[in-house]
Amino acid sequence: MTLADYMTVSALLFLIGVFGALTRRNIIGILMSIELMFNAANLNLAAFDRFLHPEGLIGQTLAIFTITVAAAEIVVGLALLLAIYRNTDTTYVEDFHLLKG
Amino acid sequence: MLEHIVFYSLSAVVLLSALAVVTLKNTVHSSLMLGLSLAGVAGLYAALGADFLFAAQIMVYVSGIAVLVMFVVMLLGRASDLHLRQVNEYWVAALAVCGVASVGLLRLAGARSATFAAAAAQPGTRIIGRLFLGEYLLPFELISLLLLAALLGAVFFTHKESAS
Amino acid sequence: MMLSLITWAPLVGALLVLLIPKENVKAIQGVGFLASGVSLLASLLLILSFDRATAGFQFPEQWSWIPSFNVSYHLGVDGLSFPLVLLTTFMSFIALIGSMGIKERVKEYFFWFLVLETGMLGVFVALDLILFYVFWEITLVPMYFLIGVWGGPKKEFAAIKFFLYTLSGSVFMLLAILAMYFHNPARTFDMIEMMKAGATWSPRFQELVFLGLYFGLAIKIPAFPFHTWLPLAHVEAPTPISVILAAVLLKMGVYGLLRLCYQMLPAGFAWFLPALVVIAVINIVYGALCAMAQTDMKKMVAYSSVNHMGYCLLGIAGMTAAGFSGAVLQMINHGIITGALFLLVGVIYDRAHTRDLSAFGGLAARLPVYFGLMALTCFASLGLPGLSGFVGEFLCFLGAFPLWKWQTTISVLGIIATAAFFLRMIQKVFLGAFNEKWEGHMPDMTPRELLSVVPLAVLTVLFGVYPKWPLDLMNATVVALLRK
Amino acid sequence: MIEYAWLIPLIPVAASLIILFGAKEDPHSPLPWIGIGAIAVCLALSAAILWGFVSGGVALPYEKNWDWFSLATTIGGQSFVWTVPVGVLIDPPAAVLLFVVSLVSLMVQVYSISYMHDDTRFKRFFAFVSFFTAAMLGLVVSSNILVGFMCWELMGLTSYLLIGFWFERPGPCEAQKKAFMTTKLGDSGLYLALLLLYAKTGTFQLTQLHQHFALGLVAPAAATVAAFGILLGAMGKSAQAPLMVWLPDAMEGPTPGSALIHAATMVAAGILVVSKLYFVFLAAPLAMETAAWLGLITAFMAAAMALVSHDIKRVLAFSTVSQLGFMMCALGCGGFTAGLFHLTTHAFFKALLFLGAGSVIHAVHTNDMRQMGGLSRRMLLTFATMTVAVLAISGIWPFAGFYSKDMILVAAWNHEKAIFWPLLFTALMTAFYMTRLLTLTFLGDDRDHERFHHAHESPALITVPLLVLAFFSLTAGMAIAHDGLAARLFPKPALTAAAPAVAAAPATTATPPAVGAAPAANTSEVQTPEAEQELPDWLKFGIPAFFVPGAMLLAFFMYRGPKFEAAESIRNTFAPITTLLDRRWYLDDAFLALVAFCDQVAALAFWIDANIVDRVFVDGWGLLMRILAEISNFFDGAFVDATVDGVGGLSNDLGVGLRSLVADGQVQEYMMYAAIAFSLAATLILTR
Repeated sequence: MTLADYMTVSALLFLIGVFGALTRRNIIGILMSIELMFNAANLNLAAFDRFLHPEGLIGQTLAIFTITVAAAEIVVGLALLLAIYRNTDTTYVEDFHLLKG
Repeated sequence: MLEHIVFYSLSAVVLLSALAVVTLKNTVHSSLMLGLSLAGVAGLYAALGADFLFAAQIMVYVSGIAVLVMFVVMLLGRASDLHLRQVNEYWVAALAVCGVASVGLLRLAGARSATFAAAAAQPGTRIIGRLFLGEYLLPFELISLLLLAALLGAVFFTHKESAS
Repeated sequence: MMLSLITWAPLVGALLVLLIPKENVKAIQGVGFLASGVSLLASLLLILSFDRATAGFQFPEQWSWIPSFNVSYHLGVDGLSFPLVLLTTFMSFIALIGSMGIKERVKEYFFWFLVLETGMLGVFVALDLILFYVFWEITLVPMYFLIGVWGGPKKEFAAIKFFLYTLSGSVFMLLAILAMYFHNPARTFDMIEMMKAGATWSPRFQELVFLGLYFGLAIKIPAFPFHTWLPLAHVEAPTPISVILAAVLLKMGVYGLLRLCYQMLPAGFAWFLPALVVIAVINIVYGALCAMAQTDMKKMVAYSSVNHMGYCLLGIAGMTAAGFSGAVLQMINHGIITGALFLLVGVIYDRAHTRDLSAFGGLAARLPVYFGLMALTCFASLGLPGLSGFVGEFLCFLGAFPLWKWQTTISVLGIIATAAFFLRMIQKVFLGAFNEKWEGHMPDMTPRELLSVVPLAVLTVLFGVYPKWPLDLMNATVVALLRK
Repeated sequence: MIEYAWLIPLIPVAASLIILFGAKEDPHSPLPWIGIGAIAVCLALSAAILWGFVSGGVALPYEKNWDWFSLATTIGGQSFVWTVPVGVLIDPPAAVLLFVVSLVSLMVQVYSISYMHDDTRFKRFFAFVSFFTAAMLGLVVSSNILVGFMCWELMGLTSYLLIGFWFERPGPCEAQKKAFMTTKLGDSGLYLALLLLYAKTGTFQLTQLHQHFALGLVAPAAATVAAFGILLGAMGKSAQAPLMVWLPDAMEGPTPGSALIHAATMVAAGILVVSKLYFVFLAAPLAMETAAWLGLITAFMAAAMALVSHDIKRVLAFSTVSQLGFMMCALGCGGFTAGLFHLTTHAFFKALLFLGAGSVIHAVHTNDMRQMGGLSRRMLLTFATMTVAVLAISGIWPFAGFYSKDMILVAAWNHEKAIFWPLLFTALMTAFYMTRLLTLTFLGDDRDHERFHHAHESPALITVPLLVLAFFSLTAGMAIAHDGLAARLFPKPALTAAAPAVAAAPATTATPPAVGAAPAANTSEVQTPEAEQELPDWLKFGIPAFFVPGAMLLAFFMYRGPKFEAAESIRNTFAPITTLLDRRWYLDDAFLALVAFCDQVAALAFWIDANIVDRVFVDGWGLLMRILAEISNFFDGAFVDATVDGVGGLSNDLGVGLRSLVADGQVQEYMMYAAIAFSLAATLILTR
């Protein structure tokens, strides 16, 4: 296997994530899509580690950090979602326009 | 050969389930598919020989995050969701955006088609452990702080509302 | 570092304002005054170290910004820009005092106001064309919101008109700047380099670039026929913003004319001179005539700005040292006087909620302090000797006369028309019998209002009898400008 | 004493500011005495200077300059920094005028304490008067025409304030605006003359200007234009035809203020400036000739109007215009000495006349002479002093006016007989209408018994100034005409006298050419009167002995009353002429028509602005933008579905567009923009 194969998978996974984040109406869907993007990035990191700099395992270490941050992110995101849902009774993103001027 | 079979099947699992995540109408199914996709990524880690990463992925993502998401989906989901569109009207544009971006990304990937693994994979848990407690001690502590903050944040957001 | 401090202090203040909860109006105002005050104090301190005998740029600061395009963060002031920097910091502070009357959405107001101040100061201190252009554009956005949100009944239309019109002008300016960049073999945006290189360019190229720049600048000045956005914007803008608009924003145009057009494109400038003097005369006479026809006080003052900017143009068109110093002095004086006029019109508008000339009458006996200040500023604006308006105006005429005898002679008619509409305004509003409709609604000026107007009035008298102080700042530079 | 001369204009300014900001309005406040004290100090200083010169202890002209401000300037292609001086230049005429102005102002202020006592703006009146005086004194002593012009305009301002002193009434409001605008119209001429003189000489200093002219450095054409500009300024300030419309209306102000305007300050300024810049006129014979004829026409027109007016102050106002015409005519005829001499004597008796008229008005509360009559029995002192003034202005020996008017007539005789005869006729008209005024007011029967019985002599604060002024009206002429003093006090400048001073001056590089000459260079030399012809004996003795008394007697008998058949029949016989004079030669109507015309022009200009300029340059631009917006909207619709809703006007378009860009609130839209940017950036960068 070459690095190109892993990068291709990663790129496709990432784009699927982007597509989902842009199109899912449900906030949970968006959050899930974001997780997909995170995973794409992690996959890249692991692949680079293996193919380019296998000696220090820095890439894997960084991926671990990323996983942790992603975990933190989804926890807070879901908590926020719960809070919003209690207030507005919806999880559909078009119904939120708190930023509207 | 075996390597190829493993890789392509895992990739297929990852990508197809990811597609399912973003296209399925039923959010419960989506979340299940998310778990599958994340597990597939874990498999790819294993194929790359990243043993610790594989373990972390299974523990954090597959058994942690995917399950958490599923909980929330079931907590907030309603029967009416099944009849609503889950994809908004931007999908054409989004597809276009992804298409444009894919040109660049795939080209970038294609440039590496001759890069092979330099050596056989080796177990890395020990090395990663040393890194965490040595060179990367400060980030490691910081990340634990971040987790604590996230924990508190989650409690705060959910608790405040339930109190009122 | 002082120039950076002067320029960025308001922006820091703006960011701090964002951090304050919007209910805490006192703190927001405090931060606003502090930021603007730091800028003012720093600029006043700079007077002490400003070398009046040097013609070049002083207090330079230069760092690389975008090295690939040779764009640098280059600041500096000379006798041309330093008085305008002082004017900006001073008038901004005065306008902030005037802004104490703003009651709604204070936080956003102060934020935009402070951003605006940074933009204006940046225009005067920038010595790099891209930096200059960035600051030039920065002023647009806050102005759009300040007029569009806190303005009068037709505020949205006025804001859009102002924004689009000035923006369209600056697009041409950008094109001209880029043309200069690509025409300069050194590939630099540095203004000092550009001044050296500009003189060597072919006249045809200079003329084209001049037109591009002029289009952007003329809208800002505002020179006939691009002036019609001004009355509308002035009428709809809240009082302190009118003050800033008249006192500083218009000056950016004239400053640009001297700094960019004259210094970088001497041949293009000389080519345009005959047209410029005609535009100046039209501005003077036609602006005064239009002002005569107004019934709205603010609109009248706005047209008088068109008239006064005509004096600046005339002075510049004279191509003499006296004319140039007259133009700069007239900018300063017009800023001070017209700022005071707008503040004073705002005072009466706050009480009566109308600015119609014929709605009043006989206020002189009831509001003696207000009348005194208004009369002083009106007479200063119509060019009464002994008050500052005269000195700048006279120098402009003095400078233009040797080259443009007939045009100057016609312009003198504008002075008479100016006197006519100011006197009519005084008569209709202040003299005659008191309009009983306002019985009890017309208290004399409050301390806050006095605080904002009296410093301007004092400066008006001071510069009128002793113009040495502002003139000394610019003399060396002006002489050097013409020696080139 | 003369080294303190620079204080003379500054003392009243200080007094004025102290009065204005010193205290609240209060008729019993001692503040007015500050003004009086200040002007008394000025009077003492001026008297010392004048006496010093007359007795030979002080050499005039005296000049002293200080640096005022530095100005970057370009002369002949060279740019440099030039320091503009400010200073005093006291030549003999200035010394005399300082004395006259301070004296008249002092008398007016003393008089006002009583006269203005009941006014609600008592304090402000004194502040204005002090400032007014200061401005005039500044013009008199200034060594620099730029400073002179500033004082000149400030005088315009204070006259505006004084005329409109009672601004609650419509009359004063209109009058003050008229005065300011008319004089401003004239000022524009002076303004241009200043610009021209500076462009030609590079200086504002009177002495240096004089040198330039003396050396013939200024082309005659430029001199002529400059002279006409100065003349225009003088026409406005000194109320020469046709800009005299403002002066008769100016009596809407308080009477002491009118006295000041008419006698010592405002109107004298025009004559003064012509005399200060007389060397310009000497280089421009055409302007001289114009001034002479202009003065004659003014004198005649004003005198004619005075013949028919019934308003006591208005008659005096017309007489002022007429006398100013005499002075202008004298200056134009080359009678420099005569013109300034008359300016001096006129200041005394005209101030006296106005103050006396004020005393009368104070007593009978009307301006209409038809309601007066016989007041000599009630107000003997006022009558006596007024009589002195009338005799003086009519030119009866040995009163002041005799000497000065005689000198003017001689000047006219020597210059041009065609000017002399109408001027003589006008002088007789003067005697006639002044006697008419005196007769109608003080002599004959009391026509309005009610007013007559309430009339009484004014208090001492009013009569003492009258007496002082009467004294000077009686003696000033004699004193000045005595022993050739007039020629010493008012020496005619020449275009050759100062030439050697310039030749000796070192030409420094840092100053304009020929600037930097010795500051005390003579502007003029004491000259013996040129070999001028005297009037023929029959005129020389006939005028004062027969013609003038004849005109006066005629007036006395026509208006002695109780019936005025003769006067009425003349009025009716020449009805069209009477109407013409009553309507003041239709000059006011012409003025109003001019104002209306300007308003029309202004309205037209604004119409053009709103309907043509705005349409073409703003809306046209907007249309272009809108077309562009439509095009971009088309593309927007194809790719991004919901940005611009291309319906409605331009502003709508852009407003909606902007809002949906910046403030829609839809998080996925923001993400979309980010993603577009990302994808484009990624593709562009990665595929390069």
